[in-house]
Amino acid sequence: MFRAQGIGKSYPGVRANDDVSFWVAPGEIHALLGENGAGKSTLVKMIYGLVRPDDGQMTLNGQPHQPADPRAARAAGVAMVFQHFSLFDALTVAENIALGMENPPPRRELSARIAQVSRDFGLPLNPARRIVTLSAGERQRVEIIRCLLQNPRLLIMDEPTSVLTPQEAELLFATLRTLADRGTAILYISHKLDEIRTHCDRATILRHGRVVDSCDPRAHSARDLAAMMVGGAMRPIDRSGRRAGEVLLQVGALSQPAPSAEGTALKSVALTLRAGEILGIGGVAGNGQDELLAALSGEARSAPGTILLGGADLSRLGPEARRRAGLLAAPEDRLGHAAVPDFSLAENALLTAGARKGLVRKGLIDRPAARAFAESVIRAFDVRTPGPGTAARALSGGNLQKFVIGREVIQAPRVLAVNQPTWGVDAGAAAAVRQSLLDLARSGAGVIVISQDLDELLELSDRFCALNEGRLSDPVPTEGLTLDRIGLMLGGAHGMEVAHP
Amino acid sequence: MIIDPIALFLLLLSASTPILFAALGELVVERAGVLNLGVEGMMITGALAGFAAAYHTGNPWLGFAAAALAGALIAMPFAVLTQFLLSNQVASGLALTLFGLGMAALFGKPVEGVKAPAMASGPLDLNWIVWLGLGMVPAIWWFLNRSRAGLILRGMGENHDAAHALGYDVRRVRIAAIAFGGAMAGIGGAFISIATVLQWTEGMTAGAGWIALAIVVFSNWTAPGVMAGAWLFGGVTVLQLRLQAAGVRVPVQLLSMAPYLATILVLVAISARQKFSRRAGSAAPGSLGQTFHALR
Amino acid sequence: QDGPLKVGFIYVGPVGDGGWTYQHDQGRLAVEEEFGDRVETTFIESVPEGADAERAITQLALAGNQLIFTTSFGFMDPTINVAAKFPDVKFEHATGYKRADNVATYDARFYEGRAVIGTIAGRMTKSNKIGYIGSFPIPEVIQGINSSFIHARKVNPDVEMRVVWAYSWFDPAKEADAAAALLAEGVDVILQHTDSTAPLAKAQEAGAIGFGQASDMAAFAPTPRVSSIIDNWAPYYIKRVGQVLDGTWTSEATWAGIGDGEVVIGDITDAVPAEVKAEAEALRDKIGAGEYHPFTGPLNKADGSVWLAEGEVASDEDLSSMNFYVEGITAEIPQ
Amino acid sequence: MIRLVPRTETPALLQVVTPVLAVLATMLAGGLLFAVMGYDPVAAIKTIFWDPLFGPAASYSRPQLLVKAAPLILIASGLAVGFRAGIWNIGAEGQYIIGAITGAAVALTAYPAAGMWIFPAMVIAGAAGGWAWGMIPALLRNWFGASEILVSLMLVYVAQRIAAWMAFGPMKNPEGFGFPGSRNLQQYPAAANPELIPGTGAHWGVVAAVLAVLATWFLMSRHIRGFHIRAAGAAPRAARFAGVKPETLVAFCLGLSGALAGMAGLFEVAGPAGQITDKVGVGYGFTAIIVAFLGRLHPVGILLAGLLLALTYIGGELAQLTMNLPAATVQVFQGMLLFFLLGFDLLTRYRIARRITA
Ligand SMILES: Nc1ncnc2c1ncn2[C@@H]1O[C@H](COP(=O)(O)OP(=O)(O)OP(=O)(O)O)[C@@H](O)[C@H]1O
Ligand SMILES: Nc1ncnc2c1ncn2[C@@H]1O[C@H](COP(=O)(O)OP(=O)(O)OP(=O)(O)O)[C@@H](O)[C@H]1O
Ligand SMILES: [Mg+2]
Ligand SMILES: [Mg+2]
Repeated sequence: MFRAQGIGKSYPGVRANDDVSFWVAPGEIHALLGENGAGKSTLVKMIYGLVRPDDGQMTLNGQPHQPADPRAARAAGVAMVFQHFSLFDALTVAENIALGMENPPPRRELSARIAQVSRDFGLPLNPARRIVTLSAGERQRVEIIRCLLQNPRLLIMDEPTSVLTPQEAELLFATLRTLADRGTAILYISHKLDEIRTHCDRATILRHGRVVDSCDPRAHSARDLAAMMVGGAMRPIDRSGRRAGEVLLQVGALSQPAPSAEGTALKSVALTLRAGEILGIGGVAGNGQDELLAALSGEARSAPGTILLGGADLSRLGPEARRRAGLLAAPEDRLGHAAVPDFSLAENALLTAGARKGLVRKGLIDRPAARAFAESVIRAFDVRTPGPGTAARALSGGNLQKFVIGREVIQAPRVLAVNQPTWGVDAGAAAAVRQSLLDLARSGAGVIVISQDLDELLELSDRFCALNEGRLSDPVPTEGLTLDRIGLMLGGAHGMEVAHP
Repeated sequence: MIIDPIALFLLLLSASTPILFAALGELVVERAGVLNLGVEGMMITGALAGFAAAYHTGNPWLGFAAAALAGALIAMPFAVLTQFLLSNQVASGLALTLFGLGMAALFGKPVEGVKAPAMASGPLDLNWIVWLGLGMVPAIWWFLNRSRAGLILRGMGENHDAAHALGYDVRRVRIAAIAFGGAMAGIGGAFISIATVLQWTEGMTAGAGWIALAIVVFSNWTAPGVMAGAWLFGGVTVLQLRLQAAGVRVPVQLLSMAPYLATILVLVAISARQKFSRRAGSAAPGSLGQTFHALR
Repeated sequence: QDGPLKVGFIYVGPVGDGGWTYQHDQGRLAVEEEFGDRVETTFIESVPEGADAERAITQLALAGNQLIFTTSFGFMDPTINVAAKFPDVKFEHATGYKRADNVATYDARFYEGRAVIGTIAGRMTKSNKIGYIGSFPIPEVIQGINSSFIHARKVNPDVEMRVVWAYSWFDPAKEADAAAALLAEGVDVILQHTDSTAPLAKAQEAGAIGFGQASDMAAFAPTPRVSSIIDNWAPYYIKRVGQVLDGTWTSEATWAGIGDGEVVIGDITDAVPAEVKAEAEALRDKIGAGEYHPFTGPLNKADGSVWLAEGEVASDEDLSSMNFYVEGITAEIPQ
Repeated sequence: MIRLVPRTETPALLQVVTPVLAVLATMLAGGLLFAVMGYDPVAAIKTIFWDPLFGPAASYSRPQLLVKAAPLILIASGLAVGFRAGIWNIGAEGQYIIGAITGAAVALTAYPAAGMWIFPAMVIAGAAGGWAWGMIPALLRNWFGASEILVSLMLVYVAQRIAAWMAFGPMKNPEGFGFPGSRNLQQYPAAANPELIPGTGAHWGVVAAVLAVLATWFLMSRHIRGFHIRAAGAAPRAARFAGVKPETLVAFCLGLSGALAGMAGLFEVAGPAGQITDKVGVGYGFTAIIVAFLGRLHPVGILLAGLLLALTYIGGELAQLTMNLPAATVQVFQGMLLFFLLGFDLLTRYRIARRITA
């Protein structure tokens, strides 16, 4: 069906793809594996006509495939779901889908076809809703239906499941399987090795832009696959040596109105966190994760008495005062929220470490100290970068994430709250981040991990709560929890019912 | 003393026409994600080119066509700077205003002191261009909200990276939008020279372009909103002059500030409603004013 | 003296404004025409009032200009300041009141011209409503409103005057709106003390009439422009340059009018009936000959108090600080 | 094919070279324009760029450069701080006018008293007036979410009308025979802002401009508040996460730029301009926006950009004077200069690379 031969692509200073050859058969779900920056996205962007290869040839159905732009690729039967959604927030579902089609039918007919395809594949969607009002899962559904409406022969999916509940992911795979059975070839990129092992027929593994291996993922363990990607064995996570101590953080009756039309209201959230403990909070993005983290970090202030750290009321204090008190946080979005993309790492260190590390005195910035602090984070957390003068946006996601987490951990917080600490980060970097959180807890701090990645929560946390539509469930011990049970706590497959009529 | 509201309304229709055109054009530009602060420069260029063409051909319609063309052309340096050379849009727009004002003044010398050919009025004794402007409101609304091209344009303004990822040529659409905005501003300027004053004089747009820019923000980026803003502004201006003319004892000093204060007040009311109801947020295009650069 | 006499001009607007500055530049050109090689003129246009003016005037002085005309009221203090630094250079400031040994002032009695067009307006109006677009409420403009009203009333006792302030000397769109507002009020003659042709264009649309202001605005003849009041600086400029050339220049305050050719009534078109035209021209000639002063008593102020007794003529001091309407105008001057 | 590659760091040399290139390009294109219009291009360029600095009357025009540049630099320094934070105060012209009025009000009230306190009080009043005028858009934005761009712009027109009102009414010089305009403050020693050292052009406004450049440089590069401002402009959410309250920043930036603009207005009205008239606003507030961008929102850049723009103004006047070049030519020329500076700016942000293979 599709074949790539000797594909090469260079960016300044990086050989993103080098002599990549592989093929995908009709009806096959084919995985592309590799670390962050291995060249997966670059490769599929070339197939989709967004990036032009420097060398090599591609063929699709035996025809040479050299799309000048994505529209040419779509005309040739290629469809793609992007790693970062390519949706237009202010537009409706139908408008978004129309934008992804060459000759969309008139609106009414389009709506009818959307309705039909969603029925066929069990992916309910209301065509009139605006994207901003949709959950991440629903958004992805929009992308998928946009592809399906074109009857693609090759469907590319770049990290589609990182935002889905397990049930939603299952649903997605069911859809993909249906498509594959009808003869569509599927190229699938993910960092979740387990789902690749269960659902993919074949895998091509990339390292530093080159194909290093090709295998049947079912025949290998996740650890083997990871080793192939990294080119070496992975160190197992060390959970030992932790003991729950006195209560550090108490959150009670925390209710917050939704910060915007797209936000979620928090409804009487309550939790306690002990020293040395890791509390996992699971849930699908858009159920109040960002709002909860904002309430903890001090970006949003809450009613008096709702947030106590070691008995002191922090509810009305801003982020700086909370940091001084020892409550630190790392939000989900590393570029633009946890870090300023255009600032150097040294400057980004100043963003949160000014007071605790004495980088700012009487309002004056101590630049050498900030640089030194950034350097210490880079060293301690193995951040791969030329130095503290590098702009944050020039780092890969995984490395920036290590920097962001490291920046907080090195400040020796009493409590650290993190949101999605390993989102879109490859196995190696993710392991490093998780280990650092465990180490922090071992040293006597309390840690709150908010994540959609249930494996991660199971691996890290002592107790688990689910956040669903702004409500936090009672905690249950992680020991002995199953994915199914958690899925139900999270409200099942969101939107199995018709998405908001 | 009673002021006939219908007569007042007809007055405001004419009075608001130049800013209506310019603001509708800028609306399309901003919906495509580009902030062009050069409206004043494009208006004055249109005022001159339109006047000169109308004078030399004796045909006001050709004048308006020339104004549209000239407005679009003078916007091209801005388009090149912002779309190819990735320059800051605010500064480029200001440069365009300077450049346009200067060019018009330079090249306007030969047509100083002559008079534009007469133009036949349309229904209700209003200039046909006034009607054209009114017709542009639903047309642009339809284009933006109902047409495929308008959808692409809005998508681009909302999220240029996504539009690019879907294979749309962000630059080309934006350049077309900038040209359209220039053409509309040109027509608005030409309305002043060809239909209102019947002569060319330097600086004759006297700041209308800035008001047009303000009205786009005021409209919350909708065509009917632009019309409402232009009417409000034109209406208050006309009303205060009309009250003076009627001999009503009014604090003239304060009233001359009225159009600006009224614009602020209404804007505050609209913003407050958006802020406190949490329903409809600002409709500012997501990529407005940001530089787009795609690597291939 | 060797070489030509250098004469400089500072303009507040662009030469292409078709109004105030345009007319001053016409005066400059007349000087060149008159004296040919004996003079060399330069100008700087669009000079903002204030600090920039002082610099521009200084630059002219430094460049060797022996006589400098500063042609806007707002150039008054800068002119005085620069003049103090260049005692050998002669300065002429338009419309101001501060003089020095080397600073003369000059102005035109525009109200004389307005008496004439007021007469035409009073005769021509059918609705008995005359509109007046004022720029700013300053003595010069108020003189014009009063003068034209007095003479319109004289020939038509039923006449009413409607005043609209545009708060701008030049804003075509605003002036058009002001004219439209007046027309909607039933006015059929529009007088203006703002510089654009927009009011004439509006008058034309509505079948009303108006008058050229500052320049002749002949493009709008024969109607709506039935006549005009023209600022003609040429005679004065020629006279003063001549005086510098022959060494007889002295600092003085000149306030000339129709008689000196400084205020000119533009051609009265055939849209005006012959007898009205004759009446207007007679008034013009009487004023020009000094036989009649437009502000001659009995005249009351708008509040009913007596301003000028029977036969009394307004003093120049009174006129140059005029801040009231005469009886019959029912509006109030904004303060 | 060429393509643009974003730079992660800009070589210092380029920061200096690109403006020079832009000026050269403007000279070329401008020269072409002059030639087309029938003027000697070399003489015109020399008159605009060289003569104000080194020409026959340079001893006069050089200090004037400072006089012209000072208000631009003073206003632009404040604006740039806000622009860095993404707060678009485009109404500095209005704040300038109000500052001139409130500052002059102190003097006119005190007249004819003498006293050392008068001038400092005027400066404070001018700054306070501009600050207050800037706080209107700030508060409307903070309370109601109203766009500060639109509100500040509309307030310019309101301020202009207030100035006209003052000049024709309450502030009219009682000894002015009914003519508009206030007393001339230059002639009221206690309130005047004279040349400090004769022949330099330097008045208190120049001193304030230099101080403003130093202070904003210090603020933006050494102080945490400046760091927060930059963060808020580059990534608003990250700034909030760092502990910045957007409302505080809006008030700070609009207040600061308003106060500096108001001060500029006061220095101008007490010094070079002398009096309140209906035309106190001569466009410095708008030109300062250009200066801020030309200076790349950096204090030192603003200093140079302000001087460069002042040079083109004064050179333009000279060119009118000596070559009869119309005033509009200078405007076109400034427009071109800005176009070229912006265009060449590309080189500092992107590297131009050839496509590696076809
Ligand atoms: N537009 C670009 N400009 C310069 N370099 C780029 C660009 N896009 C990608 N690269 C480089 O190409 C390499 C491959 O990037 P790519 O995005 O394909 O990785 P990936 O395998 O998709 O990583 P991830 O798992 O994080 O999505 C990276 O090292 C990156 O630095
Ligand atoms: N537009 C770009 N210009 C320069 N470099 C880029 C660009 N886009 C990506 N890169 C480079 O690509 C590398 C990886 O980018 P990418 O966005 O794929 O990160 P990532 O590791 O995949 O993180 P994430 O999964 O969160 O996207 C980075 O090192 C970055 O330098
Ligand atoms: Mg990728
Ligand atoms: Mg990634």
